[in-house]
Amino acid sequence: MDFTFTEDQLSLSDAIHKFLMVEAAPELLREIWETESGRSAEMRAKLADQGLTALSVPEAYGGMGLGDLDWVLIQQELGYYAIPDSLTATAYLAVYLSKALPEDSKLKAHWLPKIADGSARVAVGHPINPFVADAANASLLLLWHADELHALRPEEATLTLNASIDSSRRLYRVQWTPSDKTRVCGAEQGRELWQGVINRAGVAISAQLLGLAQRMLDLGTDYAAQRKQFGKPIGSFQAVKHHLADVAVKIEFARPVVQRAAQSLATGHPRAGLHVSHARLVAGEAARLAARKSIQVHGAMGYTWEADLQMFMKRAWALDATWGDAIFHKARIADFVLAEGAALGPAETFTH
Amino acid sequence: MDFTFTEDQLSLSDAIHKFLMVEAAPELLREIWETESGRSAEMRAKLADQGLTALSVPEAYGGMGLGDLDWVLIQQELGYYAIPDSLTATAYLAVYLSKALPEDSKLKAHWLPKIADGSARVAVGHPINPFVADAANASLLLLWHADELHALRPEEATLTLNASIDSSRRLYRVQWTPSDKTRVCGAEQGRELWQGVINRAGVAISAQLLGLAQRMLDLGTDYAAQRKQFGKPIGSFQAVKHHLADVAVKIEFARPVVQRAAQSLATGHPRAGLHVSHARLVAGEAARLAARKSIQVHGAMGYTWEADLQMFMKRAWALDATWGDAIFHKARIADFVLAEGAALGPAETFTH
Amino acid sequence: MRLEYTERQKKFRAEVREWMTANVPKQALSSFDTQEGFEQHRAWEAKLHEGRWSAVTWPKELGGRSCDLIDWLIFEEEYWRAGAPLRVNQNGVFLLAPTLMEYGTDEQKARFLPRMAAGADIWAQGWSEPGAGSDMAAIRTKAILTSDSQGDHYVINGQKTWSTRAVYADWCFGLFRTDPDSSRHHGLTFILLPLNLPGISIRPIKQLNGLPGFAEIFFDNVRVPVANRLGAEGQGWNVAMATAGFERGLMLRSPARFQKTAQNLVALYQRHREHADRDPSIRDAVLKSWMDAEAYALSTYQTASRLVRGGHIGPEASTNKIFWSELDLLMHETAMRILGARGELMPEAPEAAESAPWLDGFLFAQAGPIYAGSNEIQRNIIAERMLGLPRA
Amino acid sequence: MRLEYTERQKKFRAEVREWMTANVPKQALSSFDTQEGFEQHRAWEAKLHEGRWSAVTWPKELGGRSCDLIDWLIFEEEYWRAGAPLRVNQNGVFLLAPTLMEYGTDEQKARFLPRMAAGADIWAQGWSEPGAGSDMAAIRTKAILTSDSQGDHYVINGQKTWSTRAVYADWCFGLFRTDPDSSRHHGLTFILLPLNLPGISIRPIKQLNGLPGFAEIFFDNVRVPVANRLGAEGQGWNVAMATAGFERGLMLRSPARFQKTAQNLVALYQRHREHADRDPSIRDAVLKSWMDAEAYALSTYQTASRLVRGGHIGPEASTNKIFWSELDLLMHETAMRILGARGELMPEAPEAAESAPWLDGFLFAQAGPIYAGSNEIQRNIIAERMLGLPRA
Repeated sequence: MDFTFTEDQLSLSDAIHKFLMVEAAPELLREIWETESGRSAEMRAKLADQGLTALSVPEAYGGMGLGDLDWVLIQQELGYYAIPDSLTATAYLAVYLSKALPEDSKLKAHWLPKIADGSARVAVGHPINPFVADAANASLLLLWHADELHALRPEEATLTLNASIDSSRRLYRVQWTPSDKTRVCGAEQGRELWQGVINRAGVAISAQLLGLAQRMLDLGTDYAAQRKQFGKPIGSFQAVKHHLADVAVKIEFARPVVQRAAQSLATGHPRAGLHVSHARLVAGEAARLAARKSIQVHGAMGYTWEADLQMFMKRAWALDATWGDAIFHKARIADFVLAEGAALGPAETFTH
Repeated sequence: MDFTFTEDQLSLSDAIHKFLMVEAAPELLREIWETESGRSAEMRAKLADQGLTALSVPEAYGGMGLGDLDWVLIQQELGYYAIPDSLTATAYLAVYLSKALPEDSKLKAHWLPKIADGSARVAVGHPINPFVADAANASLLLLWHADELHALRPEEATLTLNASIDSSRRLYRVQWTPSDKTRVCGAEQGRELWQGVINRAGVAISAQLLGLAQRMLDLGTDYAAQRKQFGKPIGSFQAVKHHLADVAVKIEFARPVVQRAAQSLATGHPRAGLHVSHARLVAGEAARLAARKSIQVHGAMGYTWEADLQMFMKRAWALDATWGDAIFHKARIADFVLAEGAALGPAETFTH
Repeated sequence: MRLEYTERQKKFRAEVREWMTANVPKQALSSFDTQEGFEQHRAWEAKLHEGRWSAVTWPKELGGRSCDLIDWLIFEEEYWRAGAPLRVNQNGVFLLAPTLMEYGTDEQKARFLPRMAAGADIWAQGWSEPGAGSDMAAIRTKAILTSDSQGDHYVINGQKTWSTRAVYADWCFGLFRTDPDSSRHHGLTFILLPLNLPGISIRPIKQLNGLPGFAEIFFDNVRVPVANRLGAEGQGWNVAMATAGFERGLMLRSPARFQKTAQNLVALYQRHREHADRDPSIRDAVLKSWMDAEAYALSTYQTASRLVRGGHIGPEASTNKIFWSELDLLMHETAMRILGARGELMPEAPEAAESAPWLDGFLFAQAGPIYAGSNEIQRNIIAERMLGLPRA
Repeated sequence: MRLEYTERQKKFRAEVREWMTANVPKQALSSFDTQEGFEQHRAWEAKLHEGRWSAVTWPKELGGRSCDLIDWLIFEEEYWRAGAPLRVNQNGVFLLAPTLMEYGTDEQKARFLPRMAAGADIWAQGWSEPGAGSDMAAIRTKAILTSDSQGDHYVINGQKTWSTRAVYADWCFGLFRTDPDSSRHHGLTFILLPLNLPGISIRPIKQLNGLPGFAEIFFDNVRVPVANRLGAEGQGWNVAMATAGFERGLMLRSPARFQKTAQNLVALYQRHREHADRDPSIRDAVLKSWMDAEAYALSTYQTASRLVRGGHIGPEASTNKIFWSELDLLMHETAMRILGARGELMPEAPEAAESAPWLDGFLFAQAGPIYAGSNEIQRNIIAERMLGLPRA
């Protein structure tokens, strides 16, 4: 029993943190949000340079062969900096799907190296989401159909933009016709694979929400320490302090839940789905509270487009409802807790 | 449209407020709580002197002939002073039941004058409550059976004490055998009567909870203004101020709901039951919040038997669950709001 | 107590309902934070004025109907029930006008009120400054009384911010420091001025939704005739407090608005009930929303009844602000939770028809606990003035 | 990261489980706030000691098992799983002992720890004073170092209050002002003393449930040998802070306790589900209770893992106190809501079997956000020390 990360894991995420602090300043985010695609080739190249596109691609395909647990710390950083890139869908979800395919799969041989070197963008679509993020901008679409996995080029589908308040993603309604040509994997294997995608997306989102919550807390804290009213920093007023302390409490108790969910995926824990839903709920709550309290501390400034806070709030609100909204995840909790003979109570936290 | 009380109504409740301030000090409550019956003949005599036992007894039977709306202000005062007396069951609920009986009813002729002059105590039992409060101490029991109304003497039933944390009421499990002799009114009339009792008990409890909430707020405020920590009154700390301000907000918005429910009963509004359940929920919430915040402001002192606060908290917690707990009342709200074609929205607040 | 409407009140309601049914635009107007939408809303104000509905609580001779507060509540209920547009001249009709009626000269009333009622002048407010938000007494923008050949006038220099409607509005009212040696609440004067004066420049501030709902106003030697002063020189704080009282208290937020939202929320929940019921907190929040909107209406009717009988609003008005702003957040957050992954769609998205009004309301609800005196300030007021706790 | 137990840990768990199954009293003990219950609990401590379970984290030579924190968590899980009694010597074993081990002399350790482990000495704490609650540095009770023919000793005068367990306990530890000219955190000394010394009088304080869970201790020229001082003269604040840190942080509240309550709450809900589901907020609170208890366990395992690897607890320990105290309130409030009209029954009521433990826990939960540093103080600590916001 050891609930700590390795030195390697910590120093990788620390390096990414420091890198993004320089390379993903809010001014740059604003610029990328304003572009038509919402994507930046420069940003993508830098992420690839850092090895992030290759993180979980097997070494045989030019990657680093790391896993779910490595990703979770990275995802916290991607959230903290609200990185506008389809990195998670491409380098985490699509890689997870591709890895499961047979060694002779063309998809695997063709795309994994391109993902690893940063040259491919993949969009992943499942009916749990009404829209597919960044479909128009993708080199490849991996889509669900009747539990099967299909692969096609964006040009083979009809894409209708449905703009989001979170400009770091472009959402599309995707209409397409499944065929033998597009099918990559049948329903039997696909069923489990898609569950794996939902859960991995869930952990990635939870970790990003944690990072976003921390960022909004930091923005609120900085603002409160500087902004003066009635002759002193508003951060010296107890009401402001307690608003921010409440956020810190939420984050503190969401973090281990999220990190455990990642480990459950990494080890194939039979209750991984439960752990992911728990993570989604607490991380979402932390992010929503951080948004609410941070805007409150910012006062009218927080309600503007000019304050950086707005980008992080919008990203948090939007992200929290994708790959299963809170209702979906609450229902998964209920299904477990209220089942007859559920393994509840002390001594059951780490049982199988 | 006029949502105000008359001068007469206000000055009566004001007089009762001033009277109880002198006659129902916390030290006296403690003494009465310690007695075996939990009742005081002196207290009862004083309440009768003030006309409270006669309040809604018809003038023909020696009473004042007042109604539901007059009671609601009085009930707030009874709550504020946590009066340990079966006044509500006797002088409000039992009177309501008796008044509905035919003019030649023995019950009516015999008991209404005794209620008016303060010499009778009546306990009222309905299966919505598992226990009957103050049954052993009553001169008369009015009990539900299959929607009928039955009247009997306590000696005709087997009473088992189930002590409550709220020592201002003594609860009994009542076992008895209904018979033609005990039946006072059949199911047809009884059904509506018992609904009327539940709703009147509901308004009385709501108003008492409002009074209790206000008392707990006042106790917390007084304590916070006097108690010093870190060299100043704790009431000057923003966290303490905001705790108490939150209670004030809850009370402020519960009061009109409770008072409207009383008026709906007085005028026989077809949605009176809905209004009562709304009142129960908001008044219960105000009282529970007041208890929580007041004990928090009191610090360790609030956790003691010595601080007066405990009596008001216990009374509030207990009362809030009688004559239908919050679950029962929430369900009545849901039945209305979620019904097809429900009259919701602006312009419907005072429709029928 | 009588919780039924009189025959006169019922007739009044019927009259409002009839007019609204006939006149409320079938198509929603564009946001008044766009130039196009602003003019649409100005036209709607003129239309309201034609029907004598633009300022029902004003005296008849000023274009109103001398409605008492109960009538006003009835009017608002019918207004929201009909789905009529937001009021672009709220700053003028609801906030400035009562102050003008109390402190204005006859000339000022005649000059400003009729045009305000007709939508000819739309008003912005100018309270806050960069260093004076919640702490409004920290105002520094100077208006120095000067005499020259053109008569007495103020010369204004400085900056206002968070000025709602100022991007497109015609006039602005606000507090200015006329005694440069004064501090805090002293030496302030209430001044009205057109926003097209030389020396004024306006920088729109974009809100969360990307539209410029407020602005910074820069004053560079702006000359304003002394006739534009409301109330006495140096008495601005008292004059303004009357307005702020209206803003905090009863007038700003009629219950009908929240009851309409609660009703819409119930309908949204019913449409998505199968999904939503998998998380029991949704249903509970829907029920609470209806109950709280109803409680807010009851409280407002009770306060209005008291005022009609000659009562006054005290510090308990601060409880209103807290209650409605938290209710508004609850309702919009609940709606967003029901909408799930569709909630994030921008109004222009093809599939946003159901969700876009909720997203817009959700963003706006974020401002509720902040503006018109933050909820922290309101809680201080409740604790100190209503409960009597000591100041820090 | 490895979230599975080692074989050794599994064997340890099995050993605890076996012993608890064999030894946990079938019948619940009386409350340790009664004389009878106190002695029952003392006997239980002795029994635990026999099995070498009374202080598993202590070194083996002192009667412990040198368990690390993970073992301790396993022990606690099995302890609560088995429904074993509350620990009457918690003040001693969990709060004082770590401080004694760090600051005590060898003589002191030998003198106090074995008797503590055996339940021979039950300890009370003496932090608060009438004017020093949340503001502990305001302590005024004096302990003046004096020399006479019987050697060096302190003469103590003053009063302690909120001293938990003091009504029946044998010993007490606390902070006293040894430098009468000092103020605040300076000039305080940590002293251990038996409660039967001449000059000590104890006034029980009844709690909400009517039992004397704490007491006032009055000191009238009480002589305490200087050998009873823990740490250096005047260094009491630092010594005490170590203890307070344990109290606030990891040690006071093991997650197993809350997980057991959450499990019981789910069972209570299941028994009353038909009624409870009419109010959807109940079900939601039940689910949240389980999730939060689980989150608290995960957080504790993570902290324990970090400490096992040599890490330290910082101001984030203040988040623990807030989290578990609010969770405990939520769970007990929810249970009371489910129990409805039966919730109010006193333990002695014939029909109180199901509800009485919940009422008792509900009353106790009220103290959670107050004691061991109120939650307001904890939020200040988080804001100032964890987030770095300026002090008022």
